Amino acid sequence: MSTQVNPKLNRIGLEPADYKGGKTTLCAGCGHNAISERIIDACFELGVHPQRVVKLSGIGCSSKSPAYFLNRAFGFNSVHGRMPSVATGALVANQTLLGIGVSGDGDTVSIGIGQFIHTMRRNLPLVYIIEDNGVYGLTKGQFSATADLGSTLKTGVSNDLPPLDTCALAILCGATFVARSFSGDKRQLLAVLKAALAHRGTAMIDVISPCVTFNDHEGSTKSYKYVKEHEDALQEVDFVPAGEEITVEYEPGAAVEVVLHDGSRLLLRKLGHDFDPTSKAAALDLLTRSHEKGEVLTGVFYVDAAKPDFNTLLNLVDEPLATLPEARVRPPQAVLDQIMAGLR
Amino acid sequence: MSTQVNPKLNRIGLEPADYKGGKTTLCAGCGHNAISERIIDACFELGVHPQRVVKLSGIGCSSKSPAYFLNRAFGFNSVHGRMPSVATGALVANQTLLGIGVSGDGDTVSIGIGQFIHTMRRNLPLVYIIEDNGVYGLTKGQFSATADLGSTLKTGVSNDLPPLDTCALAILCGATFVARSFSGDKRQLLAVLKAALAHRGTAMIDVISPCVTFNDHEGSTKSYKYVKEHEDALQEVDFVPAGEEITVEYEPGAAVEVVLHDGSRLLLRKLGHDFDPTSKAAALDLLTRSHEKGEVLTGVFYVDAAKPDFNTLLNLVDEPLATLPEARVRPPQAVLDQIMAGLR
Amino acid sequence: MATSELEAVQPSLASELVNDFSIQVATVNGSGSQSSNMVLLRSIFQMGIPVSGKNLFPSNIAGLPTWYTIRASRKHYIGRKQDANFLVAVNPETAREDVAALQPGAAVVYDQPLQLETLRSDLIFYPVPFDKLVAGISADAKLRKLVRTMIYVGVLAHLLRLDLAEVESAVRRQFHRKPKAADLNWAAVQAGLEYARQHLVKRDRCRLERMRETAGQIIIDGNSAAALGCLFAGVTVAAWYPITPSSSLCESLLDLLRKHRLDPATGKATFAVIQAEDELAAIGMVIGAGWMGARAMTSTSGPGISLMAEFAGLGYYAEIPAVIFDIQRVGPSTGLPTRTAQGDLGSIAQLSHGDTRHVMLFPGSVAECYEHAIAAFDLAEQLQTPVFVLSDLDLGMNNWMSQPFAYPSQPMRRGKVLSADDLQRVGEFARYRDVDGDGIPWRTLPGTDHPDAAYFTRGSGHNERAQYSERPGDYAGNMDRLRRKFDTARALVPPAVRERPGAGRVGLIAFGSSHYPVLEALDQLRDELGIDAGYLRLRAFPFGREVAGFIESHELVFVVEQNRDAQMLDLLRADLAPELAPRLQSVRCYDGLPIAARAISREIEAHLALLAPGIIGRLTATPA
Amino acid sequence: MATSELEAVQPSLASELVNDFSIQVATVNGSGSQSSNMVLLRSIFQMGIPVSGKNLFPSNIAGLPTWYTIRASRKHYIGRKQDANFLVAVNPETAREDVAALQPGAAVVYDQPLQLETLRSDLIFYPVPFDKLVAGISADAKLRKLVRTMIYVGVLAHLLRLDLAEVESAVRRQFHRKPKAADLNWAAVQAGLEYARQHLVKRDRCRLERMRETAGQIIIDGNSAAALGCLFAGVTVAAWYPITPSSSLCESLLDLLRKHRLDPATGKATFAVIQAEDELAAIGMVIGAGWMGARAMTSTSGPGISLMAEFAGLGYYAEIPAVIFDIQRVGPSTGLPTRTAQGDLGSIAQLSHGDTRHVMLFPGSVAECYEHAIAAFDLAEQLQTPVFVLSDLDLGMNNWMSQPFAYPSQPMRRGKVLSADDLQRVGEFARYRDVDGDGIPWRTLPGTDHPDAAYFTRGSGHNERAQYSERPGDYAGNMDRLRRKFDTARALVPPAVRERPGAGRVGLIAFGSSHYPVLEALDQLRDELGIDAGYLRLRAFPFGREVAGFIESHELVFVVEQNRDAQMLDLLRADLAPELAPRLQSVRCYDGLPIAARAISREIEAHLALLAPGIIGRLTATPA
Ligand SMILES: Cc1ncc(C[n+]2csc(CCOP(=O)(O)OP(=O)(O)O)c2C)c(N)n1
Ligand SMILES: Cc1ncc(C[n+]2csc(CCOP(=O)(O)OP(=O)(O)O)c2C)c(N)n1
Ligand code: SF4
Ligand code: SF4
Ligand SMILES: [Mg+2]
Ligand SMILES: [Mg+2]
Repeated sequence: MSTQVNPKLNRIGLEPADYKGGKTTLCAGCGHNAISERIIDACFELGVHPQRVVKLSGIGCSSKSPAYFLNRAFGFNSVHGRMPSVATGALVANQTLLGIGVSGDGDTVSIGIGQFIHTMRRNLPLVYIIEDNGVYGLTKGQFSATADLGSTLKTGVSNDLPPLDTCALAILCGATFVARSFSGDKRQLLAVLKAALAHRGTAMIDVISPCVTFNDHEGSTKSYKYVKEHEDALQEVDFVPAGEEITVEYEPGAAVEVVLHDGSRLLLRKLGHDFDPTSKAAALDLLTRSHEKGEVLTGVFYVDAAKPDFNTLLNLVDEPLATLPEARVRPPQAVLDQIMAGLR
Repeated sequence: MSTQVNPKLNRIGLEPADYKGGKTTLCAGCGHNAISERIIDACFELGVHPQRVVKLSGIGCSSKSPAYFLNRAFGFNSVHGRMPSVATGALVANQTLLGIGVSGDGDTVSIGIGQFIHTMRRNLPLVYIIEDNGVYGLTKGQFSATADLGSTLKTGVSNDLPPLDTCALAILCGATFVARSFSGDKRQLLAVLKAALAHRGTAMIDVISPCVTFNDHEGSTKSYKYVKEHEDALQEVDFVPAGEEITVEYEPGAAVEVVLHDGSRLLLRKLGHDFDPTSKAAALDLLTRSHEKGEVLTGVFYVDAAKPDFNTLLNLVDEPLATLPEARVRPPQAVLDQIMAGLR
Repeated sequence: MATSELEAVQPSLASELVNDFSIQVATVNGSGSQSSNMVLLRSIFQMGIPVSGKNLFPSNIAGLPTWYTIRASRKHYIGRKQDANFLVAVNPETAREDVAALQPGAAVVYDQPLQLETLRSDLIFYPVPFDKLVAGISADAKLRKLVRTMIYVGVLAHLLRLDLAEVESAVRRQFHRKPKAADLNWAAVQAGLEYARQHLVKRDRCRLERMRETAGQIIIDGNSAAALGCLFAGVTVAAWYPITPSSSLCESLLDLLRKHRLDPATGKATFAVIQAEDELAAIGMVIGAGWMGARAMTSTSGPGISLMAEFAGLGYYAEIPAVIFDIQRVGPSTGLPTRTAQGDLGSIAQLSHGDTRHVMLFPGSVAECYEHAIAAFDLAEQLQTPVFVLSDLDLGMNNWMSQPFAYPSQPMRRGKVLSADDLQRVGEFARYRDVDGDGIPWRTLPGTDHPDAAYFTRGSGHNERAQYSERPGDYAGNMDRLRRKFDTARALVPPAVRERPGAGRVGLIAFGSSHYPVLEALDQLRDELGIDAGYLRLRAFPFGREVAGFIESHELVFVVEQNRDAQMLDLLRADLAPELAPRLQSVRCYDGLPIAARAISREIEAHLALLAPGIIGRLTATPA
Repeated sequence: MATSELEAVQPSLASELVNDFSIQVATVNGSGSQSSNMVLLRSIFQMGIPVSGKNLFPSNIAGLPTWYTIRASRKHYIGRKQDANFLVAVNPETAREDVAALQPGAAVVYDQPLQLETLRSDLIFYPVPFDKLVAGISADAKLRKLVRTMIYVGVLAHLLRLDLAEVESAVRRQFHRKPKAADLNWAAVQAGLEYARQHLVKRDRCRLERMRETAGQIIIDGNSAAALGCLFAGVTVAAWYPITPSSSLCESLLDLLRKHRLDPATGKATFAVIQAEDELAAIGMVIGAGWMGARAMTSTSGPGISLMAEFAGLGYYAEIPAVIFDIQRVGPSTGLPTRTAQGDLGSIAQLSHGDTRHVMLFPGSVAECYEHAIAAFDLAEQLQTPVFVLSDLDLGMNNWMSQPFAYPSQPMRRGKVLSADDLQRVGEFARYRDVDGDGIPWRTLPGTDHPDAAYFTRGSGHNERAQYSERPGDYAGNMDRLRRKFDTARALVPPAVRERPGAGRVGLIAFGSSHYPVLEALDQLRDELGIDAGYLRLRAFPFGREVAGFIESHELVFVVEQNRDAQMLDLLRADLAPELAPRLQSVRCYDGLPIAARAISREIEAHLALLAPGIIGRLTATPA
């Protein structure tokens, strides 16, 4: 037997192919495909066990993407706008699994905003990714509620309602890890995803993900070109797995370090902005003001690694509820007898 | 014929009785009853024509209250959490009417948060009142999503999820008049209601309105006692109808004056806080911080009297769509002929 | 004034109503009369007399008219009785109307200042000075208000010959956590009793006498019973949104779980109960949990059912176990939230767009609320589909006598689940393949530690391997299998029960809370018309073969239900051989009150009267 | 290899298929072939030949297999034909499968490098070097890609004898806003044509020949037709949420309104179109607007219908006009979003909990999409209730020939609305009183300037004066009136149409997009089996009296529908005298493809084969 270490194997001995998904049916160049790739990279590099992952989604081009990564994970493509509730039931029923929820801006911000908000409030342990292109891709390009004021459709029609900011909403409502990234920014997105996977609680990542077919033209504020030109990265984001050394050197005060639940660390090196990612008020302020300036601010806006997640609040036993044996879920006859006696 | 002016008649010659509603079936002492009374007062004092008002609601004790004011207005007690959409359809169909929407914290913040948010975003011309008691009164006292962390039920059960702040949400999402008041604060509530009625756009007022039956005990943060003890009024609110003089004198800088759509003015005399009610960021900041301090901040948090309302965006004709005559809504035969010719 | 009226007022002892009458307490909600009524009910029950209690309350919290009806019936008739023999009129607002509604000869206990005695001369009036009597109980006005209604318990105890020891024990039981309150209430009962002894001359015909008919039995409401069922079914995830009349199901479940399902070693919970933000979220959570392999449930009423439509379709098509209790109230829309109906079965049978079919259970008693709850979890997992349990306000929120519930005799049936070992052994896994020919495929649970375990669940078209597919054949094949699965359900659901054999060609079909009134109506038909009708009680949809069998063996079958549109009859028509359809006749009641035996028998009688007498003879004769 | 095969490949001219064949274009969505197919369709249409086009596309945006079928039929058979006579195979991914599916003798135009000619010897192959041909058209690769599919138009033009003038005019019409694009596309057509002329020897049997059957007719899809109906119905508020296959209805409505409904004086809109955040909001807005007196509509598909359930019940019970288009697709759940079905009628008939009944219209052609849209607004206001128009993907998204639509002959019927003057005159107003005995009460509109005009609308129990009521009599009385109102609807909705008189005792009932295939199937039954069946086309629910009449006059009635569960048959069974039920037999098709005539006639034939020959004779004989 050879003891040679295959450089292509990760921490748990799997190769990249073990993380791949089905062949995408999305348009060539769609931002969503790039996000799937980053999810694959992040899971491979972190050595996440694909069978310990559940991937859930709603309906939309974005919501199809769970079929295009991690074939060995269980997937659930549910109904439009309701992924959060399905994820809640699933992850409460088996809290030992890692949940990745994928949604679109239509799926989350239009039809699904109610479930989104309540999931943030519960701080459900879930990586919640919005693949945000400002339109309903799958129904052929109508504006969604994240479309910016004045952004135009290919037909020239201009959006006259203000966008809803998912990050500000998530922070306001109780999510404990809130970030925005860009499908075209490989490095940042990968680091943010890794940190999100290590976080315990709701990690909400709004990823600007251009729709090449319906929203990548001049006049759109969600096109590759526009986002590249207007992206304002708040920080340089680095993720350092538990037990690993921090290799990059920072001047004191130049970076914020957040220790995550599993001991890994999130390093946020400041770029221009002086910003404290543990203050809700500061994050809301920053987001509101950057909006007014028309910038696409990316980075990690808020982290609270200490707040108990939903399953902790529920005081669940350690084992998955789903598969507790009968002896632990059906009280003995004596209990029934006693209850009956009390009703006589 | 006597020309004597009846002091009991208002601007349009109606007496208070013309504004009364049916007999309440709510509990004696319920905060919601006090709010109904203030709505009656405000409409009477402003000389609102009761037949020009439509009052809409969802389901709950709070949502019953439209039956208890303004009998001469058309009322619509719709389904749970969906008043906003019904109001949208109604007020778009007849924009000449004045819309008052009444909802509860369960109705708006639990089941109805999605419609709430999108209505704020549209800036629908509507006075949106949340009668907020932190519980579902009508279903016998379960926590709603505005219940504060650690607030307890009569049974002793404590709430372990953070509250959602309707005012912060409304501001974030696009409402143009956002205030919080207290059913026990007659003077402030009346002034805020009058200003809201004069505002054009969504005027969202969260009124803390204790539920005497299920949430008025020690340990509740929505009890009369708690709110009285913790209320922190941001300003003294005054409403000056169009054409009337401002009688109170303020030192320069001590008050903010906002001119509303119909020329009436909202006067906000500062109390302690130095605060600009035209800045979203400032309002969000103030709300977030006051929350952290456990105070019940009341007052007008945000006003934007200039932003176009939804009906303006829709570019509607002046007359109600609902009753446009056939000649204006059914194009002539020639139009059909021309279309048919194009399809040959 | 003629003698006939005198007769009515002073009935002969010969026509005494022993253990066979009903008392209606007309009061105001939020006034504390609930405790007094429970004491009355319990006292009768403890005297061994079959009894039932029904609360007719308004959809608000306090201050509106409420009626509580207690029926004692030596014949075990525990359905609603249309006319009260005894009125306790303590609500000034409705007192005059309440009195006007009585049949001649009925008795009225009332608050003296109301002067109801002036209203009619054909009733028996028992004035009681409530305020004066309660004044002696406590100096504290608040306390006086709380115990005021106990006065009538004492008055009735005297008039109806309640066993005082039972009354006291019922009072002490009611306030077992607050001995001081118990004392005060008992004092109020005694004050009423004393007053009655001294000032009231019994002139009514109602009397209670000890029996042995309730020994060993329990009193419980259907929602608590269903909650018990969930507990013993091993539920692990419950997600719900409050709504009348279903809230108490999940609320009592939460209480039970907190008491009986904390891990003894760690104090941690073997369950999660989530108050969702609405019904869409509640059912979504249940679907998520069921997919994960948990026994998951929700409970709601009509409006919630409507909101669950989209997810119900997903559950059906993606084949995910879920248990949904619908405690039916009067629709459409908000309807009458505190009134009872059986009005949701039609929409639930095909809840959601497209070709969906749902399994429904119809508990007919509190015991079945318990049993069907357990059965529902088994069925949901065996069939991998949402299972709806249709109770109603009458069953769910009222108190009913019952034999104690039996401990489950079978282990939990968790359906076709493949473990990692199974996968290793069978070598191949196709999530939606009909391996066994019963339409039920095998599934794996997320987290199963095998590289082939995972599959992709979706509400869109899929092939046997759970892969996305738009192929016509894949789609139609899958739909056909789902139909087969639904057919399989026929044999798995609780079969209809032949409650009465009958001795003629007239049959009666009913379900749910109509059961007890039907039993009484059958006696009326037999005693008054000489018709000994057979009676089949449906317990589930889809229908088992026994249903067609019953109809085949009767020429005329009345389908009794509590809705306007004959919803069950429509389901039967759609399911039966069309030749049988003409035999079915509809008997409906839909005014929000629990169906009464008299309404059933009267309508059947009216129907029979339309038939030629010859036919009736033939119908009632024993079949060859 | 036998001669029979040679025969197939070289058919005699005697068996030429003139104006009676179908072409299937197998391509990839997003590749621009839509324009090419429209040019083909239009060219045939302009040659006076009855033609239809059906697009079979996947539920994604670009890059997946798509099939477009064009059928020319001198006999006006414009339903789907099961087998293609002509395949245009330009999608490498499916080419082999597509070829395998052909019947012997069919022809294949294909991209030469695919080498399909090696696959079978019983087909006619026409290889075309697409890339080479398109290379000559433009130097710009992007442009070449855009016009590539026009090559096959040219090839077919030659092979099928398309009139070149018509082809050019169709090309120019297609690109009338971009003359340069038109030139380029026309060049591609010519390149294909030239190539075919020089290199392809015609061996197939298909040929087109000018007719005069389409003169004056139009081509339109059902959704655009319905949008036109809304426009001319005077719609003022539309609220919608995108969903396939319904989106194009509101999208084209918005276009029409922008063009034709801006006030000429002010440029302001006499309409509001709102893209709602979801379907719950969309229907809520419609209900709000309808309450206000506006003509309001929404449009959706299955999942949206499920989400509208709660509001649908409110609309029914509070009696609010609303028009809801359901462009049906394949369910349950997400199902097959781009495939067609008639699968929602069962759930819509009683959409929402409680006793609800909804009015449904079933347009059977694009002309009826237009007409029923207008009728729906009239009915909704006349009946004060939600009216559902059930179209489907086949009707809604495909292009159909039609006679031009007629301008409404009647003014808008706005139902029973009391103005301030009316109120003054009648003196009394009770919102829910059955003044006229037809179950339809009078209403006032918010804003009516009269002190008695206002009333309170609610989904909870109410009396005639719209006051809150829990009284059993008020509730039941109101429900009975609603039932009467529903009965009134029977006479107001579009009656069923006796499309074929028939000459025997076999009848056929169908509706919606099954209509054209049924016409063709009837011919097949007549020509092949000698059965001249009567045909009744349903256009609405509730059913008019004529439906029972039709069934009464036939002994065997086949109910044709595009769903698994025989949903229409169930509605008929529930509605008819039960004695008629045994006459109904179900013919269903539910694989997502538009129903084909052959599937209908074959199933009827199979059914008849089970009957004794004697019976068949009797059934097909003319009734006495
Ligand atoms: C209840 C319901 N309504 C509408 C639809 C149609 N629909 C499918 S995807 C989609 C929008 C998707 O937009 P988004 O979430 O932004 O995803 P994208 O395609 O842009 O990635 C809609 C409206 C549906 N499937 N279900
Ligand atoms: C769809 C639906 N779900 C649940 C209910 C039951 N329900 C009636 S009122 C209510 C909550 C009311 O709470 P809130 O809006 O805070 O009003 P309050 O009674 O406290 O004034 C609920 C859950 C309902 N009517 N409809
Ligand atoms: S339509 Fe847009 S969102 Fe959908 S797959 Fe194509 S590029 Fe992506
Ligand atoms: S229960 Fe509470 S909210 Fe309802 S009426 Fe009574 S006091 Fe008011
Ligand atoms: Mg999108
Ligand atoms: Mg509340």
